[in-house]
Amino acid sequence: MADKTQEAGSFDLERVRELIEMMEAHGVTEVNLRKADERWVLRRGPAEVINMMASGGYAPPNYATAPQAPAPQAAAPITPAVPAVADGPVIKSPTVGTFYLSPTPTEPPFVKVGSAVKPDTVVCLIEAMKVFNQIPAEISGTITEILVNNGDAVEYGQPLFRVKT
Amino acid sequence: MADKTQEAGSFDLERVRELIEMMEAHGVTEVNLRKADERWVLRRGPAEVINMMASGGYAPPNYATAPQAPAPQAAAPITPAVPAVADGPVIKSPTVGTFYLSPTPTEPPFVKVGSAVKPDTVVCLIEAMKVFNQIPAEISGTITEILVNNGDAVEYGQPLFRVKT
Amino acid sequence: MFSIADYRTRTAKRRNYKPMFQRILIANRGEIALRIIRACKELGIETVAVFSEGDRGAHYLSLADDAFCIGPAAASESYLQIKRIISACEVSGAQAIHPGYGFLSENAHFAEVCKECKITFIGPSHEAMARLGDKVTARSAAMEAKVPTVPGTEGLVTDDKAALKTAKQIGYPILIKATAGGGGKGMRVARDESELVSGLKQAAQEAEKAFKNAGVYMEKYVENPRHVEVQFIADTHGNVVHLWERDCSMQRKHQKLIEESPSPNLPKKVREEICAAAVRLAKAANYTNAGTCEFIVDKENNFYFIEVNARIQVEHPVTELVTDTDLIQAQIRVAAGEELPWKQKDIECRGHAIEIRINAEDPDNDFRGCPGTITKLRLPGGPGVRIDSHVYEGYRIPPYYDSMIGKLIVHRPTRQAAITTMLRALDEFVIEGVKTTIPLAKLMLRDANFVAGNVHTKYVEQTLLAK
Amino acid sequence: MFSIADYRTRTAKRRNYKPMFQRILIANRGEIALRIIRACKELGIETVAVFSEGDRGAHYLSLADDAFCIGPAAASESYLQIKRIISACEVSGAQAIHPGYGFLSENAHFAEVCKECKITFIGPSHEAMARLGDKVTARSAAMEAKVPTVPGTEGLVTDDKAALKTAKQIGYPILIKATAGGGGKGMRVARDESELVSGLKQAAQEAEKAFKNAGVYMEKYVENPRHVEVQFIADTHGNVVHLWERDCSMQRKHQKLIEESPSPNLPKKVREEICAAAVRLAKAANYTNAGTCEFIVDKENNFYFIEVNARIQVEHPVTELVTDTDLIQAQIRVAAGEELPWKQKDIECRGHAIEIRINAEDPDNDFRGCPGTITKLRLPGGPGVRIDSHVYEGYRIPPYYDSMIGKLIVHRPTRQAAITTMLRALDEFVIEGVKTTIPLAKLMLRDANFVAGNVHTKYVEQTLLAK
Repeated sequence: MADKTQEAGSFDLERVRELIEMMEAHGVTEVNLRKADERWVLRRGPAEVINMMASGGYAPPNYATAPQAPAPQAAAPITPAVPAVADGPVIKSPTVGTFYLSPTPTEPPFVKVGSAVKPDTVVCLIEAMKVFNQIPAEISGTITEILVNNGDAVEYGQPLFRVKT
Repeated sequence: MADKTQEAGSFDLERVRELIEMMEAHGVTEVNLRKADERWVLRRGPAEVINMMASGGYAPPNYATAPQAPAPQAAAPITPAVPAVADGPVIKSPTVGTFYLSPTPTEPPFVKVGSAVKPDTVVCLIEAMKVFNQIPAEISGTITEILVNNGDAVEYGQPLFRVKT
Repeated sequence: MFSIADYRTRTAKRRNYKPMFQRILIANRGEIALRIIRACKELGIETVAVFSEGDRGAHYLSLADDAFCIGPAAASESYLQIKRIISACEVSGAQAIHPGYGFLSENAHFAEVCKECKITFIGPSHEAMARLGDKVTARSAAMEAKVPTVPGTEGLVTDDKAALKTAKQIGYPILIKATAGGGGKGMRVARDESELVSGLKQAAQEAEKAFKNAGVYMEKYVENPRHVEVQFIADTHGNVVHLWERDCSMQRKHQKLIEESPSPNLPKKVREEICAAAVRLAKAANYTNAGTCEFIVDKENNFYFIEVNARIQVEHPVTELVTDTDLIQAQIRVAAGEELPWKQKDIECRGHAIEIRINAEDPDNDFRGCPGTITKLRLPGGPGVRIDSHVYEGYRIPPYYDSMIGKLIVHRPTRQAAITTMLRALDEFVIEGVKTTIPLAKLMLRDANFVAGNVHTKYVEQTLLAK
Repeated sequence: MFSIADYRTRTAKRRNYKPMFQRILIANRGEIALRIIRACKELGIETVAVFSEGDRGAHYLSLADDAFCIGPAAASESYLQIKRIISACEVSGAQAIHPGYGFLSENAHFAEVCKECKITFIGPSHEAMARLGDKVTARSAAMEAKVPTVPGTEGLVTDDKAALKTAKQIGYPILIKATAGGGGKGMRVARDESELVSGLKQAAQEAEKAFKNAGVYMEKYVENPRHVEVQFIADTHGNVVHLWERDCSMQRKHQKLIEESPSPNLPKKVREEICAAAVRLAKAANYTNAGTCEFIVDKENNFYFIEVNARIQVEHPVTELVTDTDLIQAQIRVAAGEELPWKQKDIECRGHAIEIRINAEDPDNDFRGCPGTITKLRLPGGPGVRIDSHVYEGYRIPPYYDSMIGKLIVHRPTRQAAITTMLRALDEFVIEGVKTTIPLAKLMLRDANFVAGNVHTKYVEQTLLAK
């Protein structure tokens, strides 16, 4: 097969694989071979190093993981659900207070799933210090999910609605 | 196979492997070879990384560095020189005490660099609790280096002589 | 509009509370937030933490029973946001707020808002705070209470002309201070008329920027004084006790570096007089809860009233150690209406305590703040050592707030033993990833003049760091 | 052969020493090695650590001025190697050895070897240790000193026949104990003759294995007693003082889990009597340095002498906290020939101290040891909390030694407050990577009978863990 691929003027992936396995087995991070018009460059870093880089931050590589570790745990109980932040735009709470979907308990809610909103559409009330603040959507789109329940306490930056734009 | 691949105008991975093993054995991190139009560059991970892996142990990956980190530092003042351990066999101290190269200050030393030793050859005295213990080589070979000075305090397991077998 | 009552159910819990609080909101961050959480846990009170996005994920937040994000990292948008903090208190059902030190702790308006919202502010009444928290009115209060004060202007400086006139009467050097100030902000020393004019301008600008209050006043500048302050606490039943004094003469740019109790070389008679003076002032001002009366003491042990800190202070642990008390717990009890747990005669001062503030600052680069991640931490321990700190290996020090990452406090039978233990503890203290003031601390504790108790508030800058 | 003098220069430093030591070798590991390093640093004494390959790289070793590896991980090949330890002492120029607890601390032969080598053993003379360290001779010493003892055999058990006869006189249940024992090894309770015969055999085997001394003796088994022990210290000038008592009734398989001082519910009169008895015994035995006299106390507060621990103990910090003393420093001072720094009247017992041993054991799996790496550590702190521990985040607990990784000690004005603070501290204590006894500690501290001080040495096994 080797010859065949050589003739084909293409690369012998089997031998590249062999080289990579060699690098891995011996903790080699770079191989750069040149001969005539042929050149191979292979680079790798030990898994740990790659992780470190990934989770980089300011911390020096060999500690990069430690600083990250506590955060998620400690934050868990007090961080708004991460997935919400993850998929698509959300309307976040601009303050701390009590979340209300309707102007009064007896009236219909400002918005429902499926409601179209414009930036100035009022989507809910947040009561803080006996004052009911009308919260505008600030984006245009369609409400796809309501992330908190009527009467819930919400904190600053907490996602309230998910919106499809 | 070597020749064949040479003819094939490609690289001799066997010789690359040989080179890599050489690098690993001696803790070499980079090799940069050039000849005519041929050039080889090989790099291996930073020593720390290799050490980490080597001494990895029970620690989960994201903490692998932390447990190790203190060790080198804390151990530094009290650990026998690492290189000594690294290359080739050494004769280690079987106890704690004071190291003496000669039976008395006025007599010639038991061994010098270049001396041939057999397992039962006395290579030094270690004085502990006023008792002078004769220390046998316990291996055969030639003394290539004396790693402590006459009159030094030596600890258990401390390399005393390097030997070429 | 419509009836608010419809929606009031969830805060009912807060309304009908029993004598002692069930829930307290902590309007602060870092080590003092943790200190208050500890006190509440020991009193069986639930805690509500509030935090900025800059502190999200800090371990101490997980020790609170509840935690609310109240804004972005900037303090002005979070820890100083009265509305959001009150709202967090209401939605979390907390009945009281402990403000810690700094931030809103001496903001009389905040204390007043708490009262209006039927939330107990754990500190003095807003009236007492307004009177004693403001340096000018505090000064006249001190005079009425026969507490010696530094000669100076009766009120705020209005114009340069009047200022120059007064200065001539008092005599130079003159100290210019911001009426709303603290921590040295808005302070200037003027040794002649030209310095006075420029100093007044700079101080006013600095004060406006720092406290949104440009009011400044002047007083005689007592050269090379010691800083001695008296801890006191008052309940709502008219009982006031002092917990002896602290000496904080080791300062750099008006920032305390070492605090200790008792004050070295202060005669027993003077200690008793200065403590009695503080109690007189607290009673006269109808003060409640914990406070500190700050004095400067000259070479002849004359003491002059400087100001009242109407809050708990960073250095409260040294007093707790020598008097075997828990000041944060006491603050909470008296705020809940309980009587003080002690009479004056119960407050003995035993042994000697010293506190070192560990700041993430670079002593080799003009003490520039050193935010970053703590990559390695080995805390000291063993006999006589107390640590109040919220940091840990892997903690990232946010760049938005003050640089103090913890306090190392020791308590031993004698001052000499305390110094020895502190040096031992500092030698054990390993912190990597950020620069800290630990090297300066060692330098200070080994300094012959400090050991002899022969220092003043300018000693560190003029002598120690000048070396 | 030739003159040793040729080679003696390097040990000269050790020979011509001043009254106080310049260098002390610490023949121990872990938290107690660190504790001794701390005491030496505060006395201005250099330290020499010795360590096995199992402890290489531990942080506390870097706090010593010098450190020597003395053998492989197995204690028998390192921390119990008298020759290597003495040799390390000689080559390092140390003038004294502190043995800590366990290992060689109660080995009279080691103390004797030190003396022969002109090294000061920081502990009692080998004669006093031999007499009081051995339970049988200690017992007769106690009788001579009019210290009440539990009725039992006068000497070692020779043959089963004699043993059965004596047992009949004493009356069952009978407790079989190893004469060289400690920590419950070689102990058996026999409730009838058959149990006695088998128990004697097992105890002897266990003792031989653990202490290379198969000698066992018998005594009346006092059912459900409290464990009360008295800390005392004697100088070489005939002064002996006690530092009040500790209660260690919370045990599991004779291993102490909680130690506190003072002992709850022990009448003042009994406290004074039991402490006086300990001092009588120490004086009678011509004892020097620190020691502990252990008693069992029955429901009627009758106390019986059990044994003397001729060394410092794990739980010494609770005594240090209530008496405001430093026992390790005092040990070193009296070993150097100084007089005791206190008279008996100086030793007041103030407030209440509790110690929890944190062991790397799995409470859910019969307390199996849990060696491994500490992947996350958040130590408690703040008021009233003392931590004596050598571990840190990333520390790998070696599997070769006992499982204790630290001690959490609190000191508060009252027992109730101490329990509250301890629970608060335990709630803050985060340790990941290994299982620990922290959950058991919380269970014990919340237990109504413990809180009421209504427990005995079998309570944890028979009631708490049986629940």
